[in-house]
Amino acid sequence: MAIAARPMLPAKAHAQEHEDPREHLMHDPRPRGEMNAMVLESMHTAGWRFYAAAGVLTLLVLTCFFYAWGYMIANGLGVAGVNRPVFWGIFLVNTVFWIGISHAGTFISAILRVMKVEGRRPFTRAAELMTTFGLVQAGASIFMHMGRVWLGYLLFPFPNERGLWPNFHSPLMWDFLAINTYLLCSTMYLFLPLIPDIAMVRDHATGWRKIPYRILSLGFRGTEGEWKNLQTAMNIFAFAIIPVMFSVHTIVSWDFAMAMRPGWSSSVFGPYFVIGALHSGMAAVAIVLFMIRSTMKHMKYFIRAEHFNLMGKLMLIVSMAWAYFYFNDYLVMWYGGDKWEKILQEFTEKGPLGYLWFAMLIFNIAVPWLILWNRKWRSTPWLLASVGLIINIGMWLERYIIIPVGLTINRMPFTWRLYVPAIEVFLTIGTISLFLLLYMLASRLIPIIPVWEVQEGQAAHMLRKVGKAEVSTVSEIE
Amino acid sequence: MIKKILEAFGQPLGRIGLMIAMLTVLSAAVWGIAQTQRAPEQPIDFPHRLHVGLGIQCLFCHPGALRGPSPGIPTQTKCWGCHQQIAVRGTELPKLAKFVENDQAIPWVPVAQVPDFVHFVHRPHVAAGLNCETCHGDLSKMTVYENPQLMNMGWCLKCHRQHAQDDSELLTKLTDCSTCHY
Amino acid sequence: MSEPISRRDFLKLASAGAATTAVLTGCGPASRYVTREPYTKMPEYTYNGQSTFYATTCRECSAGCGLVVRTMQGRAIKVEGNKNNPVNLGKTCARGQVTLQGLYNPDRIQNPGKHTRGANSWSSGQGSGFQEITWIDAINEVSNALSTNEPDEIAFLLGMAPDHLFDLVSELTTAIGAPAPIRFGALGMFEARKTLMQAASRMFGTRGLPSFDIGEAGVVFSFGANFLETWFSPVAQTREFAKFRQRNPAGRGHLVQFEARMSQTGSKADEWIAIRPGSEAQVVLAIGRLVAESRGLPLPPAFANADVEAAAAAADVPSGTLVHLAGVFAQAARALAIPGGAALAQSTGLEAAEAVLALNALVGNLGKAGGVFMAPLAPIADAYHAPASGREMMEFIGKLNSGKIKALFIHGTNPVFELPRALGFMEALAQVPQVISFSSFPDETALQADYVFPDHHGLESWGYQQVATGANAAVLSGSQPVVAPFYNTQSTADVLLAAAHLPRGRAGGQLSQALSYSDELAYIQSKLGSLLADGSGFFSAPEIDTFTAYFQQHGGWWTMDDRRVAPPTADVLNRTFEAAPAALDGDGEFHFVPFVSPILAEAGANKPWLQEVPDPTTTVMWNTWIEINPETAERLGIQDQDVVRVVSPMGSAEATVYKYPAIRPDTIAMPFGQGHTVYGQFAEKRGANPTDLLGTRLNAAGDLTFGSMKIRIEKTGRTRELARLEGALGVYGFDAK
Amino acid sequence: MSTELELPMFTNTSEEDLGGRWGMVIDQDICTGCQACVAACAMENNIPYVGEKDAAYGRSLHWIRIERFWQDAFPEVKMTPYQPMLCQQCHKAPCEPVCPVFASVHSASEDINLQVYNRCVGTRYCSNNCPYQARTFNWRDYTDTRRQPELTTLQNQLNPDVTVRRRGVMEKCTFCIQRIRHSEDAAKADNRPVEDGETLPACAQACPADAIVFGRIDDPESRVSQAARSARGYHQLEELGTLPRVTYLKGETDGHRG
Repeated sequence: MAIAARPMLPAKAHAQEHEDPREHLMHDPRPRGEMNAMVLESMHTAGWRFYAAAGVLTLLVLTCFFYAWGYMIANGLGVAGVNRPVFWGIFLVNTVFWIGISHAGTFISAILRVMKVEGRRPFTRAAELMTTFGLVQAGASIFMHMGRVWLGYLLFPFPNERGLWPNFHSPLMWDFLAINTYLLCSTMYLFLPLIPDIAMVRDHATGWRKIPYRILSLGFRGTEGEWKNLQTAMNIFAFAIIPVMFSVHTIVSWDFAMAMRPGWSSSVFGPYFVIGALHSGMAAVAIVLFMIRSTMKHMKYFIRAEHFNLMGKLMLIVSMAWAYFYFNDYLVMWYGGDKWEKILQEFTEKGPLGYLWFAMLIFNIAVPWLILWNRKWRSTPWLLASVGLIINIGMWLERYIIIPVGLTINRMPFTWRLYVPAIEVFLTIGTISLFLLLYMLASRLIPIIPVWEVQEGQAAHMLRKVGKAEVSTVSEIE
Repeated sequence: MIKKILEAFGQPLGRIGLMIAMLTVLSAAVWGIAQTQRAPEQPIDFPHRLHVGLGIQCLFCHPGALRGPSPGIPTQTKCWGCHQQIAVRGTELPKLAKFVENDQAIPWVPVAQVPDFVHFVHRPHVAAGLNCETCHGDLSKMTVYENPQLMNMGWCLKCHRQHAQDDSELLTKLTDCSTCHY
Repeated sequence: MSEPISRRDFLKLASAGAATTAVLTGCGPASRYVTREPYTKMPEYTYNGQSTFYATTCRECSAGCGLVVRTMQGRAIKVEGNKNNPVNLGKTCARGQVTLQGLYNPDRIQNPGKHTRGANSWSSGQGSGFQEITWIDAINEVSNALSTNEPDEIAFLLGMAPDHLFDLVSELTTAIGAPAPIRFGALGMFEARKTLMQAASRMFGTRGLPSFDIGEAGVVFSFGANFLETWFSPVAQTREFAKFRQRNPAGRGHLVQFEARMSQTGSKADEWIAIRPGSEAQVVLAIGRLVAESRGLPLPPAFANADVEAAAAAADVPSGTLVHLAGVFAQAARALAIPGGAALAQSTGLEAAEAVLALNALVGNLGKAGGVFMAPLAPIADAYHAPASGREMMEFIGKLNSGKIKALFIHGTNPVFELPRALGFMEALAQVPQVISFSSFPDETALQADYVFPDHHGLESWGYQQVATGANAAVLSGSQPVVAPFYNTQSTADVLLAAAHLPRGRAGGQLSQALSYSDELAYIQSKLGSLLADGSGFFSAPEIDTFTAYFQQHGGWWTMDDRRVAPPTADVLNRTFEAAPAALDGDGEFHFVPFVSPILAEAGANKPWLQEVPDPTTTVMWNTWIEINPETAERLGIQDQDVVRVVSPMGSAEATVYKYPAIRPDTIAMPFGQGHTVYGQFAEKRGANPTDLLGTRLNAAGDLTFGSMKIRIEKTGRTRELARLEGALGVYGFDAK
Repeated sequence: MSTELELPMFTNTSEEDLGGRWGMVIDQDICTGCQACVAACAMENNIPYVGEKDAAYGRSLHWIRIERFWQDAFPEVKMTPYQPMLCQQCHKAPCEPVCPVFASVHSASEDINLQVYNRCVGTRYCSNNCPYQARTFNWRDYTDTRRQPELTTLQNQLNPDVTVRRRGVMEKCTFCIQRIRHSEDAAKADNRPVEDGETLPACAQACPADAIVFGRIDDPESRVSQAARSARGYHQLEELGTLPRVTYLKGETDGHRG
């Protein structure tokens, strides 16, 4: 491959392409102590910028999340933009969006772990954190959406004197259970690989700070037995969580696919939503990696161009898969020629909100395809991050088009009306800020880099000479 | 500082403190619920015991129970109908007299009250041969009325299910949401 | 939740305890803390939780529909139709349904008081223009006004309905020799009722209202008669229409509507003919001529002067259409033509009405099933007293201006709002030293009064109403209070009687003899007395008390037999008309068609639910709109939601545009009913009033020609969203706002 | 839980219970769009008004609305027959299975769709799934006298037989179940069957044209059954197989010409 590439690109450019395997993190090992020190330092260095940002975010969370939500609960959903026929607004858009974001974490840490993609090692945790915090936002959005959130407990199956249970026929019920399951699993799956690192931190922590780490590390001392059990547990989870991940977003899609609405009841929605989720998830990971790398100490050592390259490839593939599913559904709709679906399509394209549709296609397909094909470009952190941002906006628009725009058209033309978001805007900002805030705090409370995994990888990797070229090889650790 | 606190919780004393705190919160909630179930204070502490003791039928003062949804709360005319014959003594009768001479309605507070989204009709229950005591307890032992039990949906359903026995059609009718909620 | 929660209880509610349970049980507010207040003295026939039903009469318009009101614990809960009343047979219209929001309206005037003209404040308080007074003083004031002024210095202005108050006041005025009371209502004005009556009397030589047997007709040609909306007796006519369509001996009825703007009635028509305003008379005559021809009859003098081509040109419809329509009319087994509202509100209105009656005579349906009759005269009525025409109102205004009137009593009508501003009624009021209003609501006319002595709401008061038309029987519809009066109001009849009985002054003496009735109820009984002998009613009674009891129980008294009379057919067709186009006012580009909002009518705007009931044709709620044909809007560059100003020589009005597909491109239409300057929080400063644009031209019968104005339209550059029930996206396409 | 089985749940229909119980027929040929039904419904069912702003934004709470469309352009313009649209009380109602908390359930005894206000948590899934868009949602506290003091007098007319809904609750036409219950109770009191026409929803009772007929559709002799057999009869969105209980009689826009 390297040989094939040589005549295509000038040597100079060629040299910058990290072709030299020595530049890979796996082949650029450092002593354990030093590496631990680096991670620890990255944890407890928080400059004024950090506090400023955290302060701003806290303010936003207090106003746009808690106050706005409280205001909405007190005054009813009238303060939001929902109306008839658009009974579902941006809240569910956000729900689907955040669940999408949360998918990347599991995908990267579980699937790539199972497939032994070595590149994943330094940023599995960064991704898993996204999963957990993303799901928190998704859950919050669902409850924001409810007209009487104070009765939300009725969604839980609990024995009562009325002998009433939740309706297990309702896709919303499945959704509710699925998200809870996923939140639980992903949190545990986030925690397991965290144990050795927590233990590491515990060993270096001083004073009262030691206590929480001591509790969390469950007395992990790093004996062989413990490692073995941990490995087994992680493998089991890695395999077990993959179906959960796929099922969750499929079930989310059923909220729409099971409904009796033009444009919604489509059999392809399940896989289409899963891919959509990965699409936005991957993009989000790219953004997060960039932010970590550019804001935290020593991260340039752990997160390198090679990783962005890897993410770039993934994003490109997913984008293509997404396009396939989208146009598949589109084609079926168009060919099926159902009266109402035709009208809906016409409305999404030519209606007053048509520009959203075009923007979505450009953001989700054109932009990634035009930029990510080039290794040099996709390996450039800021570029990849900005592509990620664009894709995320695009995917958010995609959900917006499915929900509020799709709901505008129903089988009773007399009721067709447009939807104008109101307080939803603030609440959206609120959820985003809450996500960022949680992430920032987490990045200072737990090692954002799974040190032991990196070290494990470095130990397992070595360069072997094959002819002239040095080839990277990795050996299983028993 | 924080360290101290965290350690304090480690101590048995701290643990106990934590327990106590939890208990207070819990009991506060329980007290709250109890509050809503206690009988509110009435404009007149009407001694049911006495009147039932005199052998006055429930339906004499609450005739609505025979005809429709609500049995009705007696108006001052009804009370005064008898009491103008009787000397105004004690602490409560003067209150009544006052209402009468000011020609005000007596602001009774209903106690055996279901929420507004429940539509309870007395007639069929009386027609089904239920006695007042079955639901309202033995009034000959109460002064101001208090509910003998929580009047919640489980309580209704229990009785309805018993009543229906194994008559499936009747059961569907009696456990149908629209029987009470509309 | 239904009853107000007292403060103490609210605090309880808010207490942590209740809150927790509310959350835990999902029980909303714990309603057990809501105190229910039973009657202090419960009538023996009422039980808690049991409804009592009272029969009475609807006062929302003068049709006199019978109501049965469901009450509970002394509160009126729901209005339903009186099954027995021949006018509406148990049915009601939207306005009737929402009567209760008038009864419970938060803006009712609650006490009698002295009011400084123009002050929009209706309860005492420093700086407020309203000084509450006792009813004793109020009665003294009335009595003074009656006795100190010369008889011809006293004037009464009453509402449109011929009710007991009208009869009482008539007796009063005759007793003191004052001019007879004048009745006015916007509905009468927009029906051009006088014109129809005059046409009938000139053609048939009989006084009274013609009634049209729509139900049995095979083909109905309606010239501007919006008989499904506000014309005469909408509920009865709607019932007739249903019969005409589906339960018709003559097969499914075929309705043809002639009007420039598709009304609700027009929307039900099988053929809607958009003739140009002002051409009605010509069109009728032309159709008459064509009918005569196609029936092979000798051309009667009535239609001799008709010129089909000219008519078609004037009406801007192909003459072929007229020929086709004439064919439909001629071949129909039972053809019926109805003259109404807009068609008569032209300088040629009287001719149009007469021509229509002649057309009926031509097809020989006078007095036949599915034809034209004279409406039965209501029991105890000496004759049908029509509400005042435009001319009579102008004369009245002249009298006010001349300062001859020293005391003016106004009840049940709101001329300041309803009459065209150009007539200057408001300015005329300023010339009257003492204006006493009996209005229950703070309307524009009450605003100009010195004294406001609020009458009971219709559902709180006694009375009867002579039914002018709508039923085949002769109907006297009875009213009784369904609830105890809510506020410190008094029945106007009682006030007048009490005032009459005060032994003071010259008038007082005569009055107390003339009006010897102890109170309103006694008066009503005395009037009912004459019916005791009459055996033709569906009930009779040996003596008056029983009779009155039945009267109240059944909500009135009516004959069992059909009392409609066939009009004389003699030489109806021998009168001649010259088919001249109507004279128009103003130099604007567009014809102006004001129409009464079918939902709000003249007095519905203060009821929130009527505001929220969508207009049948446009589905607009809560405001005024201006109807423009989409082509015209296109040409003028006017979009949906644009606020435009329509200008006539007399004034202007601003409202949001509604692109209405079913209106002539050379016509602008505007609903009447909104645009109140006062009249309570729900009506105040909402929308615009089309009567501000109207002129003072009268037709030969003395009715206002509100259809003759030509207006200009100007953009204001402002936009304002119109509350529509319809989603414009679905009804008018994706590019509609 | 054995009790679970006794709950009214969404169940697939076996063919024999397609007969239904209560039904309605609406004759579009004589409906004059006069809105009497709309007003009557609001007065009977304690439906609050929402004011101009919310009404303009499609939040009005009419349980029954009268639809109409336009055909062609001036001068051939025609209005399609008025079409009163209300909850069709489907036998296979799309709104029922999707409610996560059984707030939108099928009444096994009356065979109509119920909305149990106190159970509703306001997910608004039912209204999304209703092909007739017949459900309305309480976007605000439209009945709160603390927010709208003018309601304190107006609320004197509240019907005690109908729950007053608070914010966040879905609601819809109930076929005036309170009236059905009342007449059933009255009939039971002097033990006789409920007669045809004894129970009328507010809309049918008010309709001046008598275009709305209501009654038992499982009784072939009832007025509604006879009307439903008309040749002009059809169901809204019949193709969806929701088995609506409201039958419409086609309006004939073009009558016989001459």
